[in-house]
Amino acid sequence: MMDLSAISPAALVAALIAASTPILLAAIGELVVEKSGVLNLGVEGMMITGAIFGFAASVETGSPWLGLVAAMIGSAILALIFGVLTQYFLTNQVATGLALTLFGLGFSALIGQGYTGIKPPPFPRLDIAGLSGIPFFGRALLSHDYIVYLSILLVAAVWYFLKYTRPGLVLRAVGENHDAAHAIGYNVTRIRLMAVAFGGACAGLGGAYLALVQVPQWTEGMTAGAGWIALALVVFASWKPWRVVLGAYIFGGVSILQLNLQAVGVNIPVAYLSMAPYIVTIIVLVIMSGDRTSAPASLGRVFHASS
Amino acid sequence: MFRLEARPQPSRFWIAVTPILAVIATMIAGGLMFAVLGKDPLASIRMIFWDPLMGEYAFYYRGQLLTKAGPLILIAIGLSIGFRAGIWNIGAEGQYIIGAICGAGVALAAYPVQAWYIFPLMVLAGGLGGWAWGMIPAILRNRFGTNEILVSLMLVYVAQHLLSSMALGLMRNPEGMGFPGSRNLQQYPSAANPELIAGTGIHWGVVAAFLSVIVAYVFMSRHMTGFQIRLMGESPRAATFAGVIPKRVVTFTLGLSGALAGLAGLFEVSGPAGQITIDFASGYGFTAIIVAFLGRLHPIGIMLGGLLMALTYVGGNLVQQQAGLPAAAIQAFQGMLLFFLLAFDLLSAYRVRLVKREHR
Amino acid sequence: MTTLLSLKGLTKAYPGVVANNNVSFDIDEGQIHALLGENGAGKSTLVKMIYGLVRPDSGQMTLAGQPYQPHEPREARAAGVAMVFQHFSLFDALTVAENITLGMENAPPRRELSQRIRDVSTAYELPLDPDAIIGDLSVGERQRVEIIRCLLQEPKLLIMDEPTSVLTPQEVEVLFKTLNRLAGEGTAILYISHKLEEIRTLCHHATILRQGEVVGETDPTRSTARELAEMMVGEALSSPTRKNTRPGKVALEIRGLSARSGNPFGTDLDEIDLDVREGEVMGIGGVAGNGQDEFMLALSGEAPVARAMVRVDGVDVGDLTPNERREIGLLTAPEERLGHAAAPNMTLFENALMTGNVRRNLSRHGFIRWKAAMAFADEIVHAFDVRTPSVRNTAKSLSGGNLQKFVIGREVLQTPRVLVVNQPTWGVDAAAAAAIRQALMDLAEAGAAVVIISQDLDELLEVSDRLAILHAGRLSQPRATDELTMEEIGLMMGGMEAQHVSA
Amino acid sequence: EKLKVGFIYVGPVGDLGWTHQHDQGRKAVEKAFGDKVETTYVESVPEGADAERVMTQMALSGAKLIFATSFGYMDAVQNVAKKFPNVKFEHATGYKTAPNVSTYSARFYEGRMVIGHIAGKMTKTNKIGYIASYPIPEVIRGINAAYLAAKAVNPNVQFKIVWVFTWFDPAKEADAANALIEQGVDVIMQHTDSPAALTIAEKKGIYAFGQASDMKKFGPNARLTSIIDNWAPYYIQEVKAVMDGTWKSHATWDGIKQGMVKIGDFSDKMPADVKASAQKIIDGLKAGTLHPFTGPINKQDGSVWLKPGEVADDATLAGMNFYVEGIEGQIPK
Ligand SMILES: Nc1ncnc2c1ncn2[C@@H]1O[C@H](COP(=O)(O)OP(=O)(O)OP(=O)(O)O)[C@@H](O)[C@H]1O
Ligand SMILES: Nc1ncnc2c1ncn2[C@@H]1O[C@H](COP(=O)(O)OP(=O)(O)OP(=O)(O)O)[C@@H](O)[C@H]1O
Ligand SMILES: [Mg+2]
Ligand SMILES: [Mg+2]
Repeated sequence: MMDLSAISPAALVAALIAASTPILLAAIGELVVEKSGVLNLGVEGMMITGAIFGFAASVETGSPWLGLVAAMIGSAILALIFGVLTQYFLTNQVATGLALTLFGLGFSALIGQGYTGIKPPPFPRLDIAGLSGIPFFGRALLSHDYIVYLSILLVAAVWYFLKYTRPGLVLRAVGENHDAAHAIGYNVTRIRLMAVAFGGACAGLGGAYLALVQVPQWTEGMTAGAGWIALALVVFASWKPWRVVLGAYIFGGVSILQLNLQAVGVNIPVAYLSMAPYIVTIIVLVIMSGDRTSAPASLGRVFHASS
Repeated sequence: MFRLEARPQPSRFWIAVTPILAVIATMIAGGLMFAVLGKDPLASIRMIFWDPLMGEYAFYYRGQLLTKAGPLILIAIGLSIGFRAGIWNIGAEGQYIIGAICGAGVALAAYPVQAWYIFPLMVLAGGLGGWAWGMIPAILRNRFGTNEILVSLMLVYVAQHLLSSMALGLMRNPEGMGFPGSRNLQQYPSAANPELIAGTGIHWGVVAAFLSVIVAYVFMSRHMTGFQIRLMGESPRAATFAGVIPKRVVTFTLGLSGALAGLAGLFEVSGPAGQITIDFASGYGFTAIIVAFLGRLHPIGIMLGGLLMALTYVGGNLVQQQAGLPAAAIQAFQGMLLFFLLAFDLLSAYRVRLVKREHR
Repeated sequence: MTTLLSLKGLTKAYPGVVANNNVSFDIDEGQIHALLGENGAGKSTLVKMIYGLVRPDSGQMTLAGQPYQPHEPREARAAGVAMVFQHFSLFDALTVAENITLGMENAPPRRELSQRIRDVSTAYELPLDPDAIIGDLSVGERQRVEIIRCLLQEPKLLIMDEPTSVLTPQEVEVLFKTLNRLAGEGTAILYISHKLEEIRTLCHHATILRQGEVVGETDPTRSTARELAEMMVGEALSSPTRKNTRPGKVALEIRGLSARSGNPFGTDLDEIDLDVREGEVMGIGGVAGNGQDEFMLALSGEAPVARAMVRVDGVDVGDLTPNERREIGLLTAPEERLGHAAAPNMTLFENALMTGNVRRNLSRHGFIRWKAAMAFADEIVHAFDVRTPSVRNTAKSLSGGNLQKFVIGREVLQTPRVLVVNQPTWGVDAAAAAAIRQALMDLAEAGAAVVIISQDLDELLEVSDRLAILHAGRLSQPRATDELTMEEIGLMMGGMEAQHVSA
Repeated sequence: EKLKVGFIYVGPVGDLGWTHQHDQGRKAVEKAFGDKVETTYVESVPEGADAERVMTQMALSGAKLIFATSFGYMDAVQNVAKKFPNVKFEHATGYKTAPNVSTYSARFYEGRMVIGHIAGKMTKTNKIGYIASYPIPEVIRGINAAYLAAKAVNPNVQFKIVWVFTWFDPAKEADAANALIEQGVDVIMQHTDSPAALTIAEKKGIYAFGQASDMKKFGPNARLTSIIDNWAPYYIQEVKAVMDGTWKSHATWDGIKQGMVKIGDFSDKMPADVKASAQKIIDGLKAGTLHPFTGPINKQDGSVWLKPGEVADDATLAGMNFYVEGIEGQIPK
């Protein structure tokens, strides 16, 4: 009856990777935003907007790739509303982020009215000849679709960008001390706007993954809180790109494991286990909160260059 | 080109005028959106902003505005005090739920005893429950430096799961034919939070909300602790220098906002909502954050902001039913309202000057 | 000499003030040109315009004969203008090399840059490790970073906005050597400082600003410091004076004060002992970053220590809160005016309430007596000649000197038993500085124990009875000021064993 | 004069599930009566005070008939109904009636019997996955009915049940489907609202069913058939009754027979014999000769629930809170 060995580790890993991909994408984008010193709490709103833009565009054009592009552009534009408000109108970032989520949820539902009950064009799977046949690794790591690999590549790219490139250095500098960055001649506002747009595009991609690959369909409110988890992940990861991956997979893993245990027939207190991912997140936040060294020093502060 | 110049002091004139401008701008932008959706923009705007206040059935809607605004104001007042100190509790929704569960728990445990002290006990339990839920992020922040935004938020999900397990298990109405949900407290006189004056929509929660506005006003503007809280938000180091103990402020503000959210939950579950159900929480805790900012974190502003927000809900339902506007449009409309309010706020702290485009 | 930069009629207005009004003067190649003026005279605004950070409302500049109109610092740097800021523009969490790259136009690749940093820093005798994290560096080292960043670009014009306020005498000497060498190589230097003696030894030419206008040009080597100051202020100045009083009983006792710094880049305090008597002014010198901040925090109560480590009038106060200390009579005024000693966005009367509540009874049962707070603020403004339209103005709307007078006045008017001030005249112009020093001496005369922490040795020598030096978290034996020579102090500050020097 | 009819929904009309189907019913009313009716709706109305206000608003603006389509509106309906004795109220899935309040609900468990039968026949692995929302009688009844029907045709059948504690979270439903498939399940049933599980089944090449609406588009190969909430006939009937002045308070619990529960087209993937036997069950339910809960049936603990030939009474069904014998695992508390 209760046969834990019935859970295949490879399948579990494969499932948790897929399930974590939307939050991973959104979180890596938000990491860049926060590294530039901006706190955008509107991730949920941007994800859901990405979901509907991606869905609508791929339905209209028949191309899932165009859908992804549309999702990124749509969410980036939405993010720019936030960017313009916080950078030019100097609004409070917490409030503006929340407004963005509210607006994004409503706006996406409006656009999505004609798209319920439609199936999007299928997303091509990446089948590296024979590789998915390798024991364990084949199943766990090499049996995914393009976007899963893209998300990992994106993390690597962000890591490289922040650590080894000059624009990455400038971005970190802006997040570290915007007054100094301004004084030596960097356009803080413009750099932050670009970061915010990038964060929007990533969140949009995450939303599109949800709507086009993970549960290929559009339904109102389908992100169901994923954006908030992505935000938690960034802090959880202490603003380090690779730790975002770790965090996303831990979160995804706890959620997936809970469902798998049920499927195997283990008698678990389901109501309480549904809380587990959130409680685990809190615990890990506590453990990680000792490490504040990479928190951008200007995070969330309003910048106004008087000139 | 526009240029912003910081004012030496925020302008009182613009503080008063910007909300009005923002509402007008929202009406224009929202009207455009309604027009795109094929609805009559003027009629829609009138249904949202005018009919509930002055329309044919305003006698009913005015009371409903209070019912709707009550919990929003009560929660927002608590949140605003923390926000003033730079402490971001965005988990009021969770504290609201726990307050409701604790308050209803007292009532259900006492059922069917009829006694005057049951309702006061429930109020106590509700406040304590919310307080305790708010103390979790406070303690974690004080002990480990954990970010309270995220902890309080994660606790919302935990509370929601707790709520559904209560509705399905411990608190399920034994006479409810197996359906989820507790007994209806409105039908249990000792535990009910009824309308105090028929037709006005005023219940104890609304009374508490207005009381909280007055107390918060006096507290923040006249009391030393209120001053210290503001000081900490303005300048944490200056506050420590002035003798403010940041950990105490964290404990106080998170506890207070939790308690007020818990009270709001209690008043709601024993009054307008009536029972613990899976879907009891309908987002008051999140909307209250918006209300707090609409009101610029000032008690009087929050009262007005809460009423305005309530208006968009009540009017929003009206326009949905009568003009067939989708709920999503109302949500987007509310988002716009907040965008405009935040954006126009700039005018009170900065002077916008038109400068000639510079010649290269 | 040929003119390098020529300013003609530069004007820049901010709401309510004209920061620069029709400013014209020339800077020659190889010239060290001083820019003098009171706080708020418009010096920083002027150099920001030259560096492209602020755009003039009107006026023209020419650089090496060409019209010069930088729209952003990038253009200024490309044209050969470099600048070291009044408030450093460095990034604590980044390395020296990263900080330098950020300030360069065409930064070479990482490895090459590190080499060039090493080369230039040895050539100019400003040793620097390219891989060090800025946060770990002393203030002097940080300034080296700024200077090296400029030097790597081989500028034609180097602007320095109050560069020496945080340096040891030895560091100042090194800096001056560097600047003289640069000038010898033909670089023009525009130099802003409130330290008039320095100007006299360093600069070839001085332009004096008052309320945004050029009020005179002079050869500083031929004027006395007092003459320069009077040109700036436009009236005669008096030096602080004080009747000789005999110190009374010990008011502040510090015993074995050790404390870990709360700041990862800070300095731990190590076994500090000190007695300060009634009527005495105790000076504490030393280079910033040697534990001054930690010492202040331990005394103010922001970072409580063991109970017996600090004692006021025989009462142990080491573990008390700031307000409990205030009640007993231990008051402090931190170095940073905006954001520590005062809340920038709050009004002056709120700032008066901030520390004045306890001793001035500004609240009753926790409820604030706003009228009393206003009256207290008014009293400070009048007694200390704080120039502000009203006590309803926010703290940040005041000029540095005026706010500093307000902060010191706020503490002095609470009649403390012990007052500890950190950098009381940092970045404050001559007139205001004199007023502040006078107030502190008057306070001592009235029987309080006064501790002044400062990096300005002239100041310490002028006002303090005894002087001790804080180095690496340790405090030297205090010595009577009149026994000490500049030389000795300089060595103590530079880190020579305090005992060794005093022996 | 037009009859004004109000509908109040708990979710968005775009949810593709519960609310969507009620809105289909509303549209059918509009179509059936043309300009003799005017329907209005308000979506996403939280239970409690908001529901009460929206219904009052409908009554004030002249609605003569109001459909309240969520169980949680029960007390709000009672309150508003007292204030407006001349307005008729129809409350879905509740149990409190009044002179101007009727209740109506559907016997979805009849549909579950049909799909349980199909699943029992179609499974090769003998493992059937079930994605359940909340442990309430409605859901438990469905599990039991489906299990009994499957077991009847396939003694080796095993149900794997995953509770997701949500009516609607596509991502979570998809994850649950994946977890079940991993355990060798080759047919999935669901009692949650989104088509996520069906799309996963399609992707993984196993079978599933449409829920609430037909959902054929989401899994043309995976979908065997669907249980469709079909409120239209009932809504048309009640609107007509109000128009004719013949409306009376009643409690309705209709099933396949009355057409409130509909079974969608059978998929070509079903062999002819399965189609035939499934059709026989449908016919039996229509004729009233068949009841999903006909004894002998034991409870999970082995105690006797229904003696041979005994048919479950509606009261027990309405409050069902136990598994029948053979289902593994426990109902979460
Ligand atoms: N961004 C600004 N907005 C408004 N007013 C400003 C701004 N910057 C400077 N001012 C004002 O312009 C005047 C000149 O300021 P500036 O900083 O140039 O003086 P300064 O001579 O450098 O003084 P200090 O010796 O204190 O550094 C002051 O009155 C100041 O308050
Ligand atoms: N330094 C502090 N930091 C944070 N909270 C404080 C601090 N001091 C007091 N409080 C809070 O302020 C509230 C009132 O304290 P306070 O000492 O101002 O009032 P009080 O004792 O009534 O005043 P009084 O002594 O004038 O009668 C208490 O709830 C306390 O927790
Ligand atoms: Mg200056
Ligand atoms: Mg007291």
